[in-house]
Amino acid sequence: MTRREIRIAGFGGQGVITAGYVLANAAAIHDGQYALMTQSYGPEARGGSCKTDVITSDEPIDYPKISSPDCLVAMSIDAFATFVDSVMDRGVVIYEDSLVDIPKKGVDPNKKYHGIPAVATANELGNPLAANMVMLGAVQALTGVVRAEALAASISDRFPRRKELNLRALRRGMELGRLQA
Amino acid sequence: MTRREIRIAGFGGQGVITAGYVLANAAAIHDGQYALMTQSYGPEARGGSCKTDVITSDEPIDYPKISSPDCLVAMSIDAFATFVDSVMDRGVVIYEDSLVDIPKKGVDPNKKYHGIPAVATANELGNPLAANMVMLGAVQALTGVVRAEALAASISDRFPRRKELNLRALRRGMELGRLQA
Amino acid sequence: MTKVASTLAKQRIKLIKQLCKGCGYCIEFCPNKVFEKSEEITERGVTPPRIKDPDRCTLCGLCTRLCPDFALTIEEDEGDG
Amino acid sequence: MTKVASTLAKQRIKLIKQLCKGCGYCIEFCPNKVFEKSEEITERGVTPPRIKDPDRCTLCGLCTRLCPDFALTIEEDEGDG
Amino acid sequence: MTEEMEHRLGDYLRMDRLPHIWCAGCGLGIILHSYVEAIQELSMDLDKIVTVSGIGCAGRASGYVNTDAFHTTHGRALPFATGISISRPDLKTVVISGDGDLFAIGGNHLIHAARRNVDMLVICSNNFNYGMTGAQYGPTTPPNTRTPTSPYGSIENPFNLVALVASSGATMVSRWTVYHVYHLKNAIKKGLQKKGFSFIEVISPCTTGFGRLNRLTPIEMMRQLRDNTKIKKVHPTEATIDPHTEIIIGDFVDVRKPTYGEILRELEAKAR
Amino acid sequence: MTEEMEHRLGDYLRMDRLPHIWCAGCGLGIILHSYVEAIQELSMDLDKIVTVSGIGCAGRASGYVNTDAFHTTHGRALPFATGISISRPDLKTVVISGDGDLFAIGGNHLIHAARRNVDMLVICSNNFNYGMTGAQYGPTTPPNTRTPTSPYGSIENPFNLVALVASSGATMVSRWTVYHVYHLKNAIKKGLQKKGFSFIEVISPCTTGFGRLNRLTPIEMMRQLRDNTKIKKVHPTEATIDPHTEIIIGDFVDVRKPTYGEILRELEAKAR
Amino acid sequence: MADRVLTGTRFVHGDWACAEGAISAGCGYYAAYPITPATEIAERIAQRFPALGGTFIQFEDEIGAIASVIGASFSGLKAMTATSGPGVSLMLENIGLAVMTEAPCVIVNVMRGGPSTGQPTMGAQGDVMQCRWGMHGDVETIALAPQSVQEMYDLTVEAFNLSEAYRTPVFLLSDANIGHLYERLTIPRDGELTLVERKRPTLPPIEYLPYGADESLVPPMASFGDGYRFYSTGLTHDEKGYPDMSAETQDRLIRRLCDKIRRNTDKITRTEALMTDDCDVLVVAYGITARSAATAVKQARDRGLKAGLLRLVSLWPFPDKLIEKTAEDAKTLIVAEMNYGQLVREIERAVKPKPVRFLPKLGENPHTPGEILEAIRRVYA
Amino acid sequence: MADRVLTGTRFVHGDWACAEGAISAGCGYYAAYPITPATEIAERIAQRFPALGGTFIQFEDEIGAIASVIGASFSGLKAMTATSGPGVSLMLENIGLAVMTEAPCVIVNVMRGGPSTGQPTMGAQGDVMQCRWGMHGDVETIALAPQSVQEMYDLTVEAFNLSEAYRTPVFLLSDANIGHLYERLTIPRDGELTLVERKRPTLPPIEYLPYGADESLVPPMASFGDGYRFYSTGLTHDEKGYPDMSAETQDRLIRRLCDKIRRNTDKITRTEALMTDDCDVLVVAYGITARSAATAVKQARDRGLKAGLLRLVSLWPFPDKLIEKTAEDAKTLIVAEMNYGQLVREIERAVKPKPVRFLPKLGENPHTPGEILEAIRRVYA
Ligand SMILES: Cc1ncc(C[n+]2csc(CCOP(=O)(O)OP(=O)(O)O)c2C)c(N)n1
Ligand SMILES: Cc1ncc(C[n+]2csc(CCOP(=O)(O)OP(=O)(O)O)c2C)c(N)n1
Ligand code: SF4
Ligand code: SF4
Ligand code: SF4
Ligand code: SF4
Repeated sequence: MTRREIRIAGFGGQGVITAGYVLANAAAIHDGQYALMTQSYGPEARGGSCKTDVITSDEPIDYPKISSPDCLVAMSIDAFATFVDSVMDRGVVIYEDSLVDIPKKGVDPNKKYHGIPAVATANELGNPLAANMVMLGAVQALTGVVRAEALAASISDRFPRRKELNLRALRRGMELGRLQA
Repeated sequence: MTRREIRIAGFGGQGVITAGYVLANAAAIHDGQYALMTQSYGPEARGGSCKTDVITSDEPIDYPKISSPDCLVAMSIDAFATFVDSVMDRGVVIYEDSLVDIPKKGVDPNKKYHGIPAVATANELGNPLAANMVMLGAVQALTGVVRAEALAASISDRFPRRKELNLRALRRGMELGRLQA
Repeated sequence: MTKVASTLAKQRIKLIKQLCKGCGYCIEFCPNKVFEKSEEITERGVTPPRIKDPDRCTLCGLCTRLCPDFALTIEEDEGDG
Repeated sequence: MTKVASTLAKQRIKLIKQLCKGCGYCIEFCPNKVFEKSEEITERGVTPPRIKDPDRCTLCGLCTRLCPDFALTIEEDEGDG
Repeated sequence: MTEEMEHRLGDYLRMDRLPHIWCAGCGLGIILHSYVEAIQELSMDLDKIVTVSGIGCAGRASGYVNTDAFHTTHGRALPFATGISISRPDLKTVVISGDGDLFAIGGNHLIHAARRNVDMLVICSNNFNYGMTGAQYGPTTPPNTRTPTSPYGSIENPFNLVALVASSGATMVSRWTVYHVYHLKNAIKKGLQKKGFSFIEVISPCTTGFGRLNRLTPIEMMRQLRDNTKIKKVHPTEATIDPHTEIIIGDFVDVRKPTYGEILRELEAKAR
Repeated sequence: MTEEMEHRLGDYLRMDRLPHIWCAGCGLGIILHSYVEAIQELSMDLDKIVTVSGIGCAGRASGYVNTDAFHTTHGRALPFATGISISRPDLKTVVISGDGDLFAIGGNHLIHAARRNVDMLVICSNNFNYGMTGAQYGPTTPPNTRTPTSPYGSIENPFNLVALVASSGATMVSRWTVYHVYHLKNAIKKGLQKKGFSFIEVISPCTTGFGRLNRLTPIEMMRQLRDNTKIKKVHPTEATIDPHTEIIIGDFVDVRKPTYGEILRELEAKAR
Repeated sequence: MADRVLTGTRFVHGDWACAEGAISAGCGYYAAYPITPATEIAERIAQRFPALGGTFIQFEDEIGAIASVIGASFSGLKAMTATSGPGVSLMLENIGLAVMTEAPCVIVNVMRGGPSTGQPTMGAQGDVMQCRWGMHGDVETIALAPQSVQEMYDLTVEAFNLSEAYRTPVFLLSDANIGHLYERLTIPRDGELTLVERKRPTLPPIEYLPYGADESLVPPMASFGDGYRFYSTGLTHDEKGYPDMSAETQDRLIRRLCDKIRRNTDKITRTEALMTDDCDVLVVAYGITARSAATAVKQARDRGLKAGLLRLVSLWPFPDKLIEKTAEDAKTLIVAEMNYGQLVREIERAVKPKPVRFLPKLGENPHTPGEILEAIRRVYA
Repeated sequence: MADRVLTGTRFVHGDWACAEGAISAGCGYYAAYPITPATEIAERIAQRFPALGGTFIQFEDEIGAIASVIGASFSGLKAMTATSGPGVSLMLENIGLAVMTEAPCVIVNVMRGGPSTGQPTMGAQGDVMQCRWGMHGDVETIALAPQSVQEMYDLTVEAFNLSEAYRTPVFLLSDANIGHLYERLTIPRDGELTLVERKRPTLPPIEYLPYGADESLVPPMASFGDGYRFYSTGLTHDEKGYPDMSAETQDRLIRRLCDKIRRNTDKITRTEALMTDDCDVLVVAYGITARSAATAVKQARDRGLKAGLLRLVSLWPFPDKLIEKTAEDAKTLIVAEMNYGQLVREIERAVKPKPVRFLPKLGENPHTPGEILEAIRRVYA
């Protein structure tokens, strides 16, 4: 079995759920894998914490929940703090680099940490909302969970009108990821 | 077991239910018997056919329904026609005498028929609504299901203010009944 | 009803006794006092009206509409046709 | 709070940053423009206001009432007491 | 009643179900008469009318009409009728039900159906009590009335039904009584032809309920409807109602607004 | 928030539950603030107030107030509160809930509680949609609004809440907005002291729902409440409301009628 | 002030007895919406309450009635509503609220023929599963089934006692056959009745946990206005009463709510056994049906057939163990219900693989003793 | 006109798939009131219906929604509503009306944590008994439990088919875990779907008996406006549809209504068996839980433990015989449900005295495969 579990977490408004959708859709529709995605919100009505879990596999996926992700994408301090311990041994932790003090919080030598300046990169590209796609690029580069082409196709599905920007963000993310691979 | 089953039937407004109550209350409260009473109405909202069933016994009464009454009191043609066949062999059928053609409708030699001019008697007493008590008097005289004193006490319970008239009607009914006993 | 329609056919008020519940509205509200109380008690225990004075009926139809039981209706009078 | 109450105790506007959700109402609606946007992002991912000009505050209390998060309150100023 | 019986309205009624279950003198039979006569006079196609009721004495009305008809649960005639009206605009949807059914348990559906201006005619029998369950007080009972559940007199303020319905958005609002048979029939005819949420309150004697409680004979109740009523063209909020003194009756509202169904079809046309 | 935190309103709020769950800029926090400040200014005994809500974002309000408080089912705050109000007239019963809770699923209880003049204060947050479930349209949504369940624009006519409540019999009826914090607080103070069914509609921005659907920032929504409102003393039916053009606000009704509880006590006195 | 407890013997109907049972039990709040065959309970209450200071209100519907009953219960009153199947169906969401927030209250269902409007004036036992399973989510309920007018009184008192003891809604499951039946009722002297009052908090308000329970699993209950300033919600909540969406809290809460009833099944259960000690055929019945069954069993014994009757006085929580034990030596069970197969499923579950024969009865009347006797006979055939 | 059937493969959530399933099945009327986690079904329908000529209406509450669905069903349309536990609780009275008047319709319950408001955004399987027993009176219902996004589509189509075939409301019992789950969905080509249409009257209107059924027990159904001028009532009624309060009519009607489902249990029942042929331990599960159970059973086999899984795709009518037969050679059964003990009671009844171990799970998440594996292991311990 090649079950891979990726958790993306942050605040509402950061595009967390969209990132999860693009990733899972890429695997399920454009990469010949099985995939599923779940999401959950904090107690706040809107705009509080939120997270999405993506599972990919070569085989049909039975149990749909994640307990120890292979990869955590943390887009907020809160998300990092809440979930970093759940990441499995030798798992990958990708976090928003501007949250500088993150690595200080209990670095576990069994996990690989990658700070990605997703917000800054997205800002450079002219849209801070594209930080999520930067992150996805990094995930692709650092985990290989889906093929890059599948991700690109998935972005076209999800953003039929604004795909260029998002594709650029994805590519920049992949570059950033590869630098740390 | 001394289970006795009495069915009183007629139209709404004839005091059928009241008669049932007075009879059953007499047995249960003033005659040391067990007794119960049930009632039912036709499909009409109000004012259609109605009937009440009274059961008396020396012992606690389990099954509360009547299938073949020992005694039927029919205050309307309809009631007579509907229920006369249900009366058990050697049962007593007491009917409003002014419904003259009743005995013609299939007289069964195994039953005893008693036409009682209850309405006329009540009219004589000055209140047509007392016909039901005339009937009860006849029931007492013809079946002895409760003691006369118990019936009188029950009438006092039920009509604290108009008891005189009703007691008179009861007594007249008993006289009429005794004449046919 | 199998008869050939005739111009002589006359309309008249008709009481369908099986439907009457004896409310007395027809007696009370007929502007021409066509009805009166009867002594009859039907099998259903009600006292229907009696058409006292059919000739005073102007066929206004008020009674048919005020009768809550559809017991009054204006029909072709076959007997007198 | 253990201090003896002093007539010198001065009231001032206070921001409880943990409660702020960064809606910006205080900045927009303070009649005296006491607040401004900050650059800060809190742990909860919001940008709270900065009290730019506390001395312009007339203690009218509008911001405390318009703040949907109970994040602004007028308190005894202990530091300057 | 035997099926062969001839009757002027025989085509419009389920003659095999007569006599109906209502008490002697109950106004519901008169409402039913007015309704079927209105259909007859308009020569409407009986196949294209659906008559819906809730539960109660009034709710039995649908069972006597020779149209498609449905006897729903207590209070739910209006949403049921909404389901018909908006999915089958080719049919005329008519609700006949009681004041308790429509304004006690069903009150919310009423104000919302009126708000949406769902195309239907609602004929509400107001007999000032819950007839079917034995004359308990309800949202139309005059204050201080003694009923089985208000043995010391009711302590509630009644609704003014026409005011409430009008303020919720109904496009036709009338009040008549079963004594006013011609007005009533005309109002029903108007309602049958109207597009939009139309509401006719019909004051109707509950002879064994409200009548007996108030020691009134059926004839006395009808006389009250004749003597205590005043036909007036007023704003529905001014159409006051007290069965013992004065009841304002008349046609109070008649306006035209697009119905829910009409706007829905427009939207569908756009969406295609 | 830690329990030790000092706050001017610390005694009136469950500080251990802050920050509350509402979105940034949501008007509900302002309503809550006005409510507890009104209690504070009246020096009311917190032990003698019960705060009741239904379900929805607004329905969460009761959970932050440091009085006895109850979070009922969706739409049922009013009958629940009626149970308190008439059995415990020594307590002040206050309902805080949303327009959907009170006027969609709960509409019937509202008109009946108003009709009975049950002694309670109802504070209704009107944010023009169902916030909690994700900004679907409801009985207050302006026509043509696009929402998740009206993607081509809503085809329903909204209620005018103050008109409906007034015509049902409420003895105090006001409409304010969360921008008008002083008026709002005063209205609440009046309502807290009033004997009878009192109703305050509070126009409140749902920033992530109605706001985002209309592409308005929280600040823009508040500006609309400042710029599009007009304080007028009119009959509630004339208190028109369109968030995008003009909203009439003010205190519309204030009369005194015996409450349900008062009449009940009288009847009890007689019965004894 | 009028007499609360109308000590004495009278000939009355079941609904009347139920109303007096409520009054004797100390019911201070009654809200309902009229419905056949339960309306007479409201009518009696409306007559009696004003002079006693109790609050009677007729609501616009059953949903309002039950919601207000919960409000009154939290206001410190013993509270009740009465209705029939259609009304219970409407109340279920809020009965769930009463379960979740632990509001003691009594819900009387005078059953009539269903489904839907069905046979409004006629008796049935078709809502027996509904009062256990009608609410969404996991709940345990208590239900009592009177068989006589006297029990309409006695078990109404008992229903209040159980609801206060366990802080939970309790159903009195009667039917039109009993509600409208007239029989002798004896009301004991005031003071002779055992009345249970809810457990009140003993800690000062600041330490009070509205949903913190000791090993009884039943938390003490403060009332509105007592100064405890508690918060209560139908959402999943912690001991403080605050919403808490964690799985752990849900798990702890639901287990406690259900277990406080389940663990006390033996204490709550009431049954009556008639010649069950040596029976081959065990008849199980409840409510009005049990009266026919009693006659049938006696008649069977007269004919030398070893029949016995287990009458269930309480139906829920279902007494699996007790049934199993009572049926131990029986060869066959016969279950007679005025429905098309409800509690019989629970009995089957309890006693399988022992054969269980089901005797349905639909329409107005309970089984005749003859019908049950015939079924007993057939076991031997 | 827009495409009705959106043939193709997409990555979507369960609620979306359900809405498309309804559209593919020919649903022409949808009424609902928003509620988490079912609202997204309405949102998708609202998006899609206008161009297809379907009627979507958002009601003032769930009671109105279901009443209107019945009205639309009798107007000749395939009709549906979707809600969650609290909404179903409110709908029950009128679902009873649909049963009694035999209105085909589909009721989707995307379950969430209960009782009461509970855990509104989280999955659960707590309403399984409710959809069978929640209505007053005797009814039989049909319920299907999807385990995946694909099945949200497939079983919605199936639900419509069953409801039209048997003239009865059919429940689709999903939960938040599936409704909000995103997975691959493949919609077949239009015309590849088997769709069942209701049986229409063949007799002329004058001879039509709206409630007269042949041996199928399912009467042909005319629609409003077809010229049949039928009358229908929630009261007990005869073949003509007319109210008839006699015990005989009630008996005949209730038996027919229940038997038309009961007798077809074998035809209606859908299950999936995984390695049940030779198993010692038979795990029974449904919905999302069955997915964990499948993993657990495979893991058990990997470890040499002879486990098998019986997945119930349809829950009601309950397939006693099939369960008994499947469990024949098993020594122990394990039932895993996201509740505190519901369908397990039915399974116990079916297989007793065979031991049944119950694995409850309360709170957001389904059982982990590990939890079920552990239970399997313990059977051997
Ligand atoms: C859910 C439910 N609650 C209560 C009832 C009992 N019930 C039947 S009719 C009725 C009231 C009828 O009053 P109204 O609508 O005014 O009609 P009327 O009988 O006076 O014509 C009631 C309360 C019911 N059938 N269903
Ligand atoms: C019986 C029931 N139906 C539906 C819901 C779902 N629901 C929760 S809150 C809500 C609407 C809230 O709208 P509103 O009252 O306006 O409050 P807001 O969230 O906008 O403050 C709905 C439909 C529910 N909880 N219970
Ligand atoms: S109005 Fe009709 S029902 Fe009344 S008495 Fe006259 S005929 Fe009979
Ligand atoms: S008003 Fe309050 S929440 Fe909004 S920015 Fe200012 S302090 Fe923060
Ligand atoms: S009870 Fe009243 S409303 Fe019902 S049929 Fe009789 S008179 Fe009419
Ligand atoms: S969704 Fe709307 S109403 Fe709810 S908390 Fe957010 S802004 Fe407020």
